[in-house]
Amino acid sequence: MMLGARVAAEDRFAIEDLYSAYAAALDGRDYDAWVDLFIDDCIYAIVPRENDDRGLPLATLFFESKGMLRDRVYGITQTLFHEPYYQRHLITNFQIREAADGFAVEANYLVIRTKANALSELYQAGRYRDQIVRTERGLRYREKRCIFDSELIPNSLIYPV
Amino acid sequence: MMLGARVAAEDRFAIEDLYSAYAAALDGRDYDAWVDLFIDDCIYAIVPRENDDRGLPLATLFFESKGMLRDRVYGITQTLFHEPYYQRHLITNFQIREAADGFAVEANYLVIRTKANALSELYQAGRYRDQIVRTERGLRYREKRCIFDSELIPNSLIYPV
Amino acid sequence: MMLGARVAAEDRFAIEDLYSAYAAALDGRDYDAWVDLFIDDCIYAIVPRENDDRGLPLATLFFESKGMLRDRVYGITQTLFHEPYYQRHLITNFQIREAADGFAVEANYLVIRTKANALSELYQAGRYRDQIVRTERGLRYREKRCIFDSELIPNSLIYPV
Amino acid sequence: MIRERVAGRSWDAKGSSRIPYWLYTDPAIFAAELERLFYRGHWGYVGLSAEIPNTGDFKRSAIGERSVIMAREKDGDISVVENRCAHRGVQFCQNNFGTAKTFVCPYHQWSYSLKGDLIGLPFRNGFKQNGRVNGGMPADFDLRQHGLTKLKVEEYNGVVFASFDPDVEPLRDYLGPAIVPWYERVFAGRQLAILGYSRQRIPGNWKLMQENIKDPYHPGLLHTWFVTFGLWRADQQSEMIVDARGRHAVMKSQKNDGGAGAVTAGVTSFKENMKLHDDRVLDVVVEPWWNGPTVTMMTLFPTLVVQQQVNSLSTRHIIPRGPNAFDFVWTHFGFADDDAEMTRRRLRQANLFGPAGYVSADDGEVIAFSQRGFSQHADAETVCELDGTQTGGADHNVTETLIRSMYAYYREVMEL
Amino acid sequence: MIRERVAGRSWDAKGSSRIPYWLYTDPAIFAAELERLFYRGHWGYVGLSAEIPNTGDFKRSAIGERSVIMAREKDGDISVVENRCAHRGVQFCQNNFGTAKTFVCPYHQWSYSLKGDLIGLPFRNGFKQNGRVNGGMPADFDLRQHGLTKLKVEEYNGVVFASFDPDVEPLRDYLGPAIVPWYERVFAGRQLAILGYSRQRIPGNWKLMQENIKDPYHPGLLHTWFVTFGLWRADQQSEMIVDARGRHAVMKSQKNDGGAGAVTAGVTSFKENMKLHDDRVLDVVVEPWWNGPTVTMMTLFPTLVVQQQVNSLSTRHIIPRGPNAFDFVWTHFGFADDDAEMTRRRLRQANLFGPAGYVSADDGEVIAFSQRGFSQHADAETVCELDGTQTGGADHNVTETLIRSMYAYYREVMEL
Amino acid sequence: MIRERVAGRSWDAKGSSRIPYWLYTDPAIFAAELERLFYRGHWGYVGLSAEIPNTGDFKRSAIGERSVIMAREKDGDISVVENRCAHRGVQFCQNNFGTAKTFVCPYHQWSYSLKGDLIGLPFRNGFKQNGRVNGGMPADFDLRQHGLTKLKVEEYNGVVFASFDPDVEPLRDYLGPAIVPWYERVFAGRQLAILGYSRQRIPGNWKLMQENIKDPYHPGLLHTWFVTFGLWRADQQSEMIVDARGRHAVMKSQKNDGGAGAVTAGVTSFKENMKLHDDRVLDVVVEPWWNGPTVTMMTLFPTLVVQQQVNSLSTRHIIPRGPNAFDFVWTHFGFADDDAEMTRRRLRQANLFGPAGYVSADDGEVIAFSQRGFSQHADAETVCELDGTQTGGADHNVTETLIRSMYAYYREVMEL
Ligand code: FES
Ligand code: FES
Ligand code: FES
Ligand SMILES: [Fe+3]
Ligand SMILES: [Fe+3]
Ligand SMILES: [Fe+3]
Repeated sequence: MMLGARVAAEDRFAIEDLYSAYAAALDGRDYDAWVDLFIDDCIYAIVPRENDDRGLPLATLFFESKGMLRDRVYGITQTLFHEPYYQRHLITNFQIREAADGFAVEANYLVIRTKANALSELYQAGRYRDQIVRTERGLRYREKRCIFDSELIPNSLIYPV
Repeated sequence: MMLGARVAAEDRFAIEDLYSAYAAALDGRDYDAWVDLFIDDCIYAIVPRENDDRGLPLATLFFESKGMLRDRVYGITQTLFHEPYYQRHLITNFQIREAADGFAVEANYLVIRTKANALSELYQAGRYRDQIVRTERGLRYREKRCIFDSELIPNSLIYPV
Repeated sequence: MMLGARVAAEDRFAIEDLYSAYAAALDGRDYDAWVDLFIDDCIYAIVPRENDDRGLPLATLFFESKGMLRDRVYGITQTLFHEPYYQRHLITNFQIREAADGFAVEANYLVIRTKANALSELYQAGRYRDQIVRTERGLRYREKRCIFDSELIPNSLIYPV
Repeated sequence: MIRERVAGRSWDAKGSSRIPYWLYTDPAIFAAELERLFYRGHWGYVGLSAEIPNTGDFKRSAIGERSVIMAREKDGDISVVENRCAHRGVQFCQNNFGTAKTFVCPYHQWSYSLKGDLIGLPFRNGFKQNGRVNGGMPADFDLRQHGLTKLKVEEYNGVVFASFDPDVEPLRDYLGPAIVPWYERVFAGRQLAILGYSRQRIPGNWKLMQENIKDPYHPGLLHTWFVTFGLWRADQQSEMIVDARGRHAVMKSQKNDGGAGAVTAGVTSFKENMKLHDDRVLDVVVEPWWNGPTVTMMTLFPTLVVQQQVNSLSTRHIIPRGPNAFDFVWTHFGFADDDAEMTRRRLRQANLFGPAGYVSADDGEVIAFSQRGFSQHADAETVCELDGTQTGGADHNVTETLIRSMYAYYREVMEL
Repeated sequence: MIRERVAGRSWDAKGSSRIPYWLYTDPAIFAAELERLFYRGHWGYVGLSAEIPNTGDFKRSAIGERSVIMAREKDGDISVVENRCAHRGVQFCQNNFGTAKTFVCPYHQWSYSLKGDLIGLPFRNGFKQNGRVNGGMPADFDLRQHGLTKLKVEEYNGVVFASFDPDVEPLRDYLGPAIVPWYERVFAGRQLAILGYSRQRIPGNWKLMQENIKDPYHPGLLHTWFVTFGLWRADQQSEMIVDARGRHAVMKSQKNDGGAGAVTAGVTSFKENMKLHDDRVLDVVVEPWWNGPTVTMMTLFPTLVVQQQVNSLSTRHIIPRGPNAFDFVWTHFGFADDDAEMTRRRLRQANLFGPAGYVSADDGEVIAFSQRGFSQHADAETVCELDGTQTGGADHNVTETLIRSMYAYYREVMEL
Repeated sequence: MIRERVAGRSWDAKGSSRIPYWLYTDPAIFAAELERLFYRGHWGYVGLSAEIPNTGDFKRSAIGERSVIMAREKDGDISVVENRCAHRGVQFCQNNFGTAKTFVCPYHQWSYSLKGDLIGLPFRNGFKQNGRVNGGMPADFDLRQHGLTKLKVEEYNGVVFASFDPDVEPLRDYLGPAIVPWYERVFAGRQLAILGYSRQRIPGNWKLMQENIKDPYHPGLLHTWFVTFGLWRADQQSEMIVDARGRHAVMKSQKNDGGAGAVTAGVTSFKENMKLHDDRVLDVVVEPWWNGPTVTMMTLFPTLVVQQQVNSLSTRHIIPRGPNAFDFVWTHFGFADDDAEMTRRRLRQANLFGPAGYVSADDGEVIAFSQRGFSQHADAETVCELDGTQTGGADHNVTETLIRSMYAYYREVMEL
């Protein structure tokens, strides 16, 4: 268990700030800011917990470069017709471990979805399993895996979680 | 993006404590403690996200002084007939920026509402956009804006969020 | 109000790590790891808020030793037939006070439940009221009380919250 | 047999002072209401002209359970169409507000003018390939037969109403001479300024909100602020105005200084010693156009409430969601020529209204409690006999006559 | 024609050992059950007298889908009224517990005595203004005709029952001579002490809980703790007691030491080597009033279960929520003269019961699974033929006779 | 009278090109569909043989609203049984996947073979105590009469289908000679490799998904990626294949290079200058078994869609949840002998599909919008007349003939 792992206060704060920026970017629909939180050679995956538990490789979305993230932003803003919705992220209970050139971080997350003229709904609960690296621009994601409990997706998943 | 903003550990902790006290006061129904977290000349506003996004000035509640907060407490305890409910706050992912005499802080929040003999329900998700100042009694809110995604309010909003 | 209580950064971090480990153990179904977060002579109670508010002693579950925690683990893994479900914890807004040989900590929590082939649902919201002690293995729970708002339990409560 | 047509129910009581609970809970009754009250013979509120100032601006709204769109056309006219593609039923518009040149359905790109005419569709004449034409619509396919549902529209001094019924009477006739002067007092043609929206979903039957605003009995009893500060109570000069059909009404009154009196005797909601710590919320300034009344609460059956309560103005849109709930959408407004002071005043007084308001949050609550009461005892009935069992107006506010008037009309139209 | 009265359903099988699935899922059947089983001819559990010790204390409870309030009047008597205002239906009481002198409806302040009499209403005689009287209720308005619904009430050794049916038989007759002695064994008139509440919403038909506690077959099979530790299993001296009508029952038994035996052969839930790390949960002490049995599970049709399982005592209140769910409210209690040790013991043993209990959490689970099974195959039927197809009691627990007895009675009352 | 049998509805329009909205929203129609389309005369998809490779492996699946379990027996055969205990209806299996020797119901431990035979039950012959036998099942109780519901099963080249109807025609006949070759093109008997699952709940009627995959008109219009990158559009060699009954279909086509052309004129979803920053998602490699077509979308009425779109393969299982929603379960697969490169390719291309896919997320959206449109105007009808009103196949994709074919069959079977 990571319990008791020592991480410098500075680093803990920087990591928390990274996740706060991540949530703010998505919830505020600033998708370029979201892309900017990853390094070029990154991985971003949204994975049903059952696939992860059973060792099945399929992801709901699986991106292997910043380019693919940009393509997704184009998709959600220009090509995918959908009913728009607000997202609100709550990211909590970080578990941080020092890694080669940065940190391995896990955290629980909850995304609330709100559509126009409808009540807010619990959209997705899950766990982030991330690799974070130090860059001259600060901490960035090299790898971010969103393992979600909410396997039965309420219709569609348009925006990143 | 606020990412990377430097704030002293002491201050970060004090700010987190302020929000914890805020949540504890409301969830514990200690409304005087809630009022006590604001300075006299304060602003407290609960604003639908659509009004905020579109530059419309209407707020669901708009208070411009500690006196008005006290009047609200009187209202919810003495004058507004309603079905009582528990509140439970989850306030996460702080973004803190140093400001003139204190801090500008944003955070995501979720309020769970539970009524007697009913299941808990997702009541309101949103974002706090606050101004916090240093006082001899510690940090206090000069301005607190609750911009909520959950525009279609499930019947009524009685207590502060 | 605990607002402003001084706690060393090291201790705050260690406390947050304890709760993160707690959430990770339960959400990851590592029940032995969960038991390991308590001292031998511990108390673990899950209590409806109404009983707590009205001074009624009944708990939904009331364990008085690590042995009873082990017996519960045996129960949920070997004897209690139930529909399995995922749990996801969000634990936020800590209020920490120094105590004799450790800390008195309160925090808000939310548990999301997800069953196979069903949408995620809001399972339980509440507040932890805990006693934490220093041990040579790090911080551990001497007492953990889960006071829950969600008094009308959606059918059953199998796993610890 | 008529009864058959309305859900096999029979309302046995005479008159309209005893309302059976099933009227609020029966899905078959609700279905008949949609047909007879929302889609036929009545006008529905859609929005304010000021919400779509420019050509191409549109607002998504609703009448009954149907989504509709009001749009500003090139000629400045406003059209209202149903939000439902003629091809395969897609609710193509998924934004509450926006600007568009045409409406394009995403599924197969059938495109419509803002007026609702079908302009064209992909491959209508087929697709030429290897010197031959594939597919296409039948030769006799007539674009004019496949437009969007066009509603009859009237804009009346800045307020937009529409009807699915082409034969509905003209709007002014619909409102009637008793209501028109009060309508035109608020909507005199002055340019409106939108201040913002409040939305709430109230778990009660939609008629309960009409009752609530036709009920001058409750404000001085349920709402502490009204009785204590004299914004509404029995010892005022009030008048209950109703149209000839009994469906629309205006409750007008004149505030006084409140305080203790015969009217507060035994009224637990009256708080004699209540003092505001900050009374800017009640910083009322008389406006010349009031011509006396400080409050006029107008119910335009079945979809709209228009509020003037001192300096606070709003339209409140009733959108039913089945028999057991409705959405209540508040559009607060002022006038384009308000100065900053007046705008701030209207916004401050808005603390009294909406889902959190000091004198309206509890209206939503009691409506929910009524609905629960109805659900537990299907065959009981309410008793609306304050001031007797007659219908029509009154020159005071100690009466339930407006509710009785509405249900007299309701029985006639619903054939119940 | 009778069939018409009960949802046009026909239960073709003979006897009561084969129960059609639609009995658990059909909304029309459920509506008929509310009328015939909850509101007419039966007594419903409301609460314990100890919950409202002082004058003016009240508890909000429910019978069927109706909210009711039991209150302690000045004379010490207990009254039960429906929580629904006679004026316009408001469920005026919104707290589970409280203290009041009168019930005042928030909407228009009609006020009622705790007995349910309408005491008064604002402006009943109108409001005097400028020398004239405005409004008021009609001259012939009779307060006595507009009280709250008053239920028939009986308090029986500390337990409060009520009925919407004024002609319901006396409670002791309703329980019958076979049940009364066992009822009075637990409720002998000793002062009760409330230990607290557990509440759960079970997604299954309410009858499934009555079946569950009339089913001595499952405890030794589903519940590992029972079979392993000998709290309930087939190799014990048990008796199944039923009233003359077949609706109420008591399952009594005598614990043994558990362990392996003929009774555990092939029972996967039996865990031969199971040892508790801390067995204080099973620190049982015999109480004199037991007079033998270590467990008596009593079902008082249709709303109540009374549990005595070693030192743990509770009432369990069944509140239906449509055909597919019910709320199950546990009130754990002890006796006012218990010492601290005994109270701690009762609280420890409570770990076996309630929504998380070692021997009851899974009852809620299997009930939910049954309901799902019913929903997927409307015309199938259950087979309750352990120990034959007869009804009545038994001197052992390898039987489903109590379930058959309940449905024999059910068919009679439901005319199915 | 037949009409009575199907919800008292009457579909007046001739042919099958105009579909009344109530067909998508009426609960009585849905109930009739379950009986006539899901439980009688049709085969339902259950899963892939590769999901349960070893003896005892089981998968929980569903046909219509019934939970079923497919299991691998000792002999290697696959059995499918209903997940519902014969005793008192418990849905005993609560895991989507697992391994078991027998099925044991938790409530009373009745145990069944994987084939569904009742093996035994506790105390069937009663329990011996003090030299006498208590309880037990009646002497004439016949285990064989109380097994689980056994479905008829066919495994066809790695895909498992089942039916509640013992008289259903053989699977190959059911598919028909027009479909079989295309079925066997994808399922040629090669060992499949499971890549993983995607699950979504779509708030629309289940038939809308069948329509969506029988609709070659929309892909080049709704889906930017298809029209822009030439994966599907009107200027391709396409063929619409349908079985003799009109219920199953294959839409096949051949990708081209996309880009601007007559086919993109005025199509707003076409993005001429769109360039991928990372085009590995479209790194297509031709596979020998394709024999030409780059895409074949197969609809096997009523429960299955089989997708081959370039290198991405999946089955999509339709599980209705009432008239207004269905679950859509995607099982992505490849072949056991794929090399790592090909597996990575299939996984990358999976970004186009599923609840988040570039060319399928919006299918779920428009289906939801259609359902909303239907709900607001019960008596309107859709217009599926692209390429005329005839049924049958076509040698191009500018047509709605497959939808018309399905509804012609539907009217026949539903007697509407
Ligand atoms: S459904 Fe609108 S274009 Fe086809
Ligand atoms: S509804 Fe109770 S007083 Fe009017
Ligand atoms: S219900 Fe399955 S064994 Fe009794
Ligand atoms: Fe009011
Ligand atoms: Fe049990
Ligand atoms: Fe598509």
